[in-house]
Amino acid sequence: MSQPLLSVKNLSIVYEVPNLDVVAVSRASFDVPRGSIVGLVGESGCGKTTMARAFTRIISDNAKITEGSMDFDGKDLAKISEREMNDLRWRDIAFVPQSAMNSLDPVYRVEYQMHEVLRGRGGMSRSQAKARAAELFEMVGIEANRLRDFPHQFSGGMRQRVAIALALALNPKLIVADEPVTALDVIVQRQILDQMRALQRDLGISIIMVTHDISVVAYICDRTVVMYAGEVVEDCETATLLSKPLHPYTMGLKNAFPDIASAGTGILTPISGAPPDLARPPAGCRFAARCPFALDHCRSVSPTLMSFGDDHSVACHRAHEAEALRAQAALPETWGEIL
Amino acid sequence: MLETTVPEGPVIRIFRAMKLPVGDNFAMAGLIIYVIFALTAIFAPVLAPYEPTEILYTVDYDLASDLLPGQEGHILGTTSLGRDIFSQIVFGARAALLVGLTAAFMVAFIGTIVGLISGYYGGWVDTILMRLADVAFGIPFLPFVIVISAFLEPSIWNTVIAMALVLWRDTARVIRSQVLTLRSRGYVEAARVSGSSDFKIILRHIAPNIVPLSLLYGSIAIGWAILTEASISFLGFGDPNSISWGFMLQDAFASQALSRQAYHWFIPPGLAIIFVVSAGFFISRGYENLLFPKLGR
Amino acid sequence: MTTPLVEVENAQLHYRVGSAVSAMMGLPSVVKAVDGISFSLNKGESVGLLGESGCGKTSMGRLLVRLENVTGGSARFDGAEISQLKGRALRTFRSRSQMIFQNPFDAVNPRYTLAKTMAEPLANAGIPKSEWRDRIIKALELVRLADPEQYLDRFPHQLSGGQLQRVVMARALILEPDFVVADEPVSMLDVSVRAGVLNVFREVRDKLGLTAIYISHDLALVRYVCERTIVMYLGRIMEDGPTEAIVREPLHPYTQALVAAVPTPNADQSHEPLPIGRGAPDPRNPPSGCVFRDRCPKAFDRCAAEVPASKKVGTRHVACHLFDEAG
Amino acid sequence: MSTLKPVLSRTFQLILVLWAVVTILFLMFRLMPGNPLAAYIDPTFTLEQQEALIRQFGLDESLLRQYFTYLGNLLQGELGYSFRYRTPVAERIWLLLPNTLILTFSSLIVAYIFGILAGAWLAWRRASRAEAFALPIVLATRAMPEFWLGMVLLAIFSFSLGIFPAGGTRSAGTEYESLWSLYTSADFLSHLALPMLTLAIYSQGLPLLLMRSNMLDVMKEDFVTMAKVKGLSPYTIVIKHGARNALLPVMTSFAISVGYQLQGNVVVESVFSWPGLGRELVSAVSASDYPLAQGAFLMIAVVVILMNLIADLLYTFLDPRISHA
Repeated sequence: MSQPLLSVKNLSIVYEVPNLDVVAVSRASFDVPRGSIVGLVGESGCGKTTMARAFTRIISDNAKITEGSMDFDGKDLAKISEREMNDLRWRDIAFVPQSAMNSLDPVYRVEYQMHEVLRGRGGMSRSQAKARAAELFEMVGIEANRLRDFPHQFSGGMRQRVAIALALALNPKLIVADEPVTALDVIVQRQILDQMRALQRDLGISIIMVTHDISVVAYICDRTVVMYAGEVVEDCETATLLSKPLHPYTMGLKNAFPDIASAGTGILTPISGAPPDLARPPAGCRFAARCPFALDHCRSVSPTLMSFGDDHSVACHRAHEAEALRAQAALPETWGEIL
Repeated sequence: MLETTVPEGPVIRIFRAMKLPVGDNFAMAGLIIYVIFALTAIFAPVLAPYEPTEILYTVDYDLASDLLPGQEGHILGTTSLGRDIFSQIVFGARAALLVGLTAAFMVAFIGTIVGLISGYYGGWVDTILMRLADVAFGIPFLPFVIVISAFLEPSIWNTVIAMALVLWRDTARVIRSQVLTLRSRGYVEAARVSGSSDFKIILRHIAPNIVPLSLLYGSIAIGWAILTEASISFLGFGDPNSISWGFMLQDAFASQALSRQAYHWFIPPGLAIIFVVSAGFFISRGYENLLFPKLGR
Repeated sequence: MTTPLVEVENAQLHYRVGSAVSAMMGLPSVVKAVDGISFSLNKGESVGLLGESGCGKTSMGRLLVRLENVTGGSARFDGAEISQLKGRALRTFRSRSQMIFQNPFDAVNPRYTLAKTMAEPLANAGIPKSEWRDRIIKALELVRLADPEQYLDRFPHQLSGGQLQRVVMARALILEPDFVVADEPVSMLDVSVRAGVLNVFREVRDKLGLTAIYISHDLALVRYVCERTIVMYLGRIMEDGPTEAIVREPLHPYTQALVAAVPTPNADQSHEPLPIGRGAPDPRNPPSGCVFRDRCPKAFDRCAAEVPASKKVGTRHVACHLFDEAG
Repeated sequence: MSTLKPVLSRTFQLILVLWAVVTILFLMFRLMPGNPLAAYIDPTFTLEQQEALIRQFGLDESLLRQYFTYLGNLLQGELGYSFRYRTPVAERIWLLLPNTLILTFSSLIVAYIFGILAGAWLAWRRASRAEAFALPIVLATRAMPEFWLGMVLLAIFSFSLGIFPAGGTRSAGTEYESLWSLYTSADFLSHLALPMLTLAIYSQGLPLLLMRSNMLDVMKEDFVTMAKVKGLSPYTIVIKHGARNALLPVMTSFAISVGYQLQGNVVVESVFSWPGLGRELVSAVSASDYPLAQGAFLMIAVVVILMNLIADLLYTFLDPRISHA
């Protein structure tokens, strides 16, 4: 098997708030294989966005990478100099933000912002940049004459396409997309996902797709990394994750999600409780307080992410019983009050 | 939200309840200056060694004119007519306090009411009030105050009213836009849906969010009013019966204090004005930090 | 049959945008948020208002709780025109018709304790103060907040989104209304707590026999909550009928695209291109005739010329020229 | 035609405001207590002479008639005759307006160039010692009475050091063939220096504080973060994105400042005996020369209103979000 494009090992990121440290990402590990789309899924505050930002090393002033490595094509993104990092930015690692509206400078035409990257970072001549910008717009399905427009003149979906075109500008190896379709309506969302999938296949790039929506992951991602309270709890191929999840949190998420393809509406089951305060994380497994299968052991000893079966990692003390737990998890009464 | 818990006295607690910007260095400096200023104004007769308009004589029965600071026990010296400059400064605080507070109150009051009504009710009421504000923005402020002060009897009150007639516009516009955002907040709409009357909604949900903003504009208006009164007095349209810092400067200017190098005469009133007006600015900055913390100004 | 509780007939909500001068110059200056909508709701019925952002679903909901007034047509509650209610009748209406808001953190005053928030409708309805505490606790129990007493003196920021949304729901239900408009009540919540709020909504609706409108952009959620769905696009109704039928066999080309686009949490889902053109609806400048025609793969001449009328097709109503012959 | 629309609707508004201000002005001067001619009617005048004077100024007609006469005259650019100079008011005002405009614009241009640069620099040096030192000083300059600053500068640079002249626009006895040769002469510029400096020091605070706070806001925008993620150079990030966006509101504030400055000029012109509109207004009011005071007031108001309009339009045109809607 070939080397993964990005290999994250034991990555921790800490926000330093006066008197207190909030560990937003805690010893996270996962790989991004070449030419694949990896979903990074979890609820708000689980650390997925912080981690995604860390791959560009543009994180907030009070955040620090405290340990671990991010091996990208032979270079550790956590260790290389700022100069080396800046060389990689956009040329090798590009970013698609959630809101393209706020991420494009409102006072410049899109063409200018395209050229800024193509010429400023790609070293192209004016005419080369012009041709490339038109080509990029064509790739994402926008007419080239709209390059002369200002960002606010595009609709939400179109702006997101512009952001994707910008990300593709310098032929990066990796695109980190932070909730790129969350703000869009389902129809546009689907069209953009289709486009991303097609481009990723044609160009052979890798994409990290940060999202809270398992159905987006199910639709587009080859692999999925599930995060909970700053930790990676499960990592495997998406199909496996959806059919044979090993972690109770993943099982619960699926139960809570309405599925329009199912025969009836059935009953949706919530996961009771709320994620822990990351400034004071509990001892043991962070999901234990909400987990119907938690044992005493789970509340005192923190499970580590372990390989389980082929290419499937999970951080759960009861992963070996997963099959039995899955059967129980399918029953709403397992999760206690459903109201 | 993490707040360090420092034991607080009752005064600090009251300040916090009023959303006064305690804890901000700028604002605290401003508040302290205001306290000194208010005490000076209140206790002026006690603090001032002489009557401000009294013509003084030296021990040798000469006119005590143009004395330098320290001479004959005059802290800041005397004017060319033999009046004690320090006493005038102390009494000037009274005029400034009076003008500043009344004008600021009127400006904040009118502006807040207009802004509230305009923003909450919208429609033609809003259109009329905002066109009025446009007109107020088209009136040159200082010339207007000059003309009013000169034509009506020159008095502090006429100056204050003239200022309030124009300056409400800024407050009204800001309050209006704030009310517009508040009006579309979910909890205000929830109150409407649950049947609360407009009066109740304004009183309970909107006004509490507006008051700090009114105070902010009030504290800016204090400075404006004091500066304007100084200009009016300097130009000779001021209240002849009150000693204000602007009047002192006019007196100095007209008495050739500049060519006679009488710095001790015209520097102190100017510093007094700067001191008090910038205190208002300091407080308003503190307020801004408190009201709009994200901006990090 | 009894008269419906809510009747909407050709309702319009047009906003004026831009100045009088731009209107004089013939520039588009009116947004038709709701443009000729008709439907009625029987007592105890719940219907989902489904559509993309800007389709007018929220405006429609706001008309029914009188946060807006119709600019044309009519919207009636229990036989009375909502925009004409005054005095006593209005006060009664306010206690019978309620709204659950989208963002729970915005829907309660951050300066108020939850008890104070909950007391507001009670005070407006003239309920004696001595009963407040009991009624508040009863309402909080209704939405299944465990141990409700502990919440009374708390402030909104001390609660999680899911808890707070239950409080918002409890406030809407405290006067035991007949009719509730829920505006995307779970869209701001995390997936793991959504189900709980939805289940509570279903439970109280059945328990109190509520007539309800559930506004959402998510067909899967609407399906979970409502048996009937109204699909809106640019201020008009495209399709109206039983949810299950719409999910299984959408008739209107727009509904077909919408149903095909809904993502599911399954690995084996269709990756077929959607049967819809690219582009976005522009509420300021909708196309002539059928508002959907510029994105419709099946549009033909008549679609540009005529606004399609609503036609009954089996259990459903569809506004599309493809069904002209059928009726 | 999207560019024509805001111009038309704003111009319409401007005309309304102008009409309202003109009306207020009329009422202000007509409804004031006392006979407007009191100062000019000598006790030795006979009754006929007094009445002739009253008729000459149209004061015997009804208020409404006077109002329409006044409006009609204004439309023809007719501002009446000065009581004092017995010359047309318009003539006097056109003579003084250039002096006021030169003073206003020169001081504001200096203030804005300094304020924008210093503001951007202070934003760059956020939370530094330089900031802690500079901010209170800037706030204090905003708290200064302009005329007092003028007095201090006058005392130091004119009376103590003798570097600059004490007032007026030219030295006694100097004559110039044209206004142009006057305005470009070294003598005029040395007269201009102190009042200009006074107003510039007072005015720089606004652009400085505005630029600084805008820069701080813009630097937190997503597109600036994205510029970093794109690996763009610090120059591109700070200048092309940060400063360019921060500059927008500062530019529109320039027009508004012209209006404000014109009002402030009233006092500073008096300190430096600068023969401009403001000083004329003060002396006309003191001498009860109503037509002249009214004319000067009106001229200042027209510039203020015009500048408010220009500020609006600048905002509309400079911000592509509005100009390319």
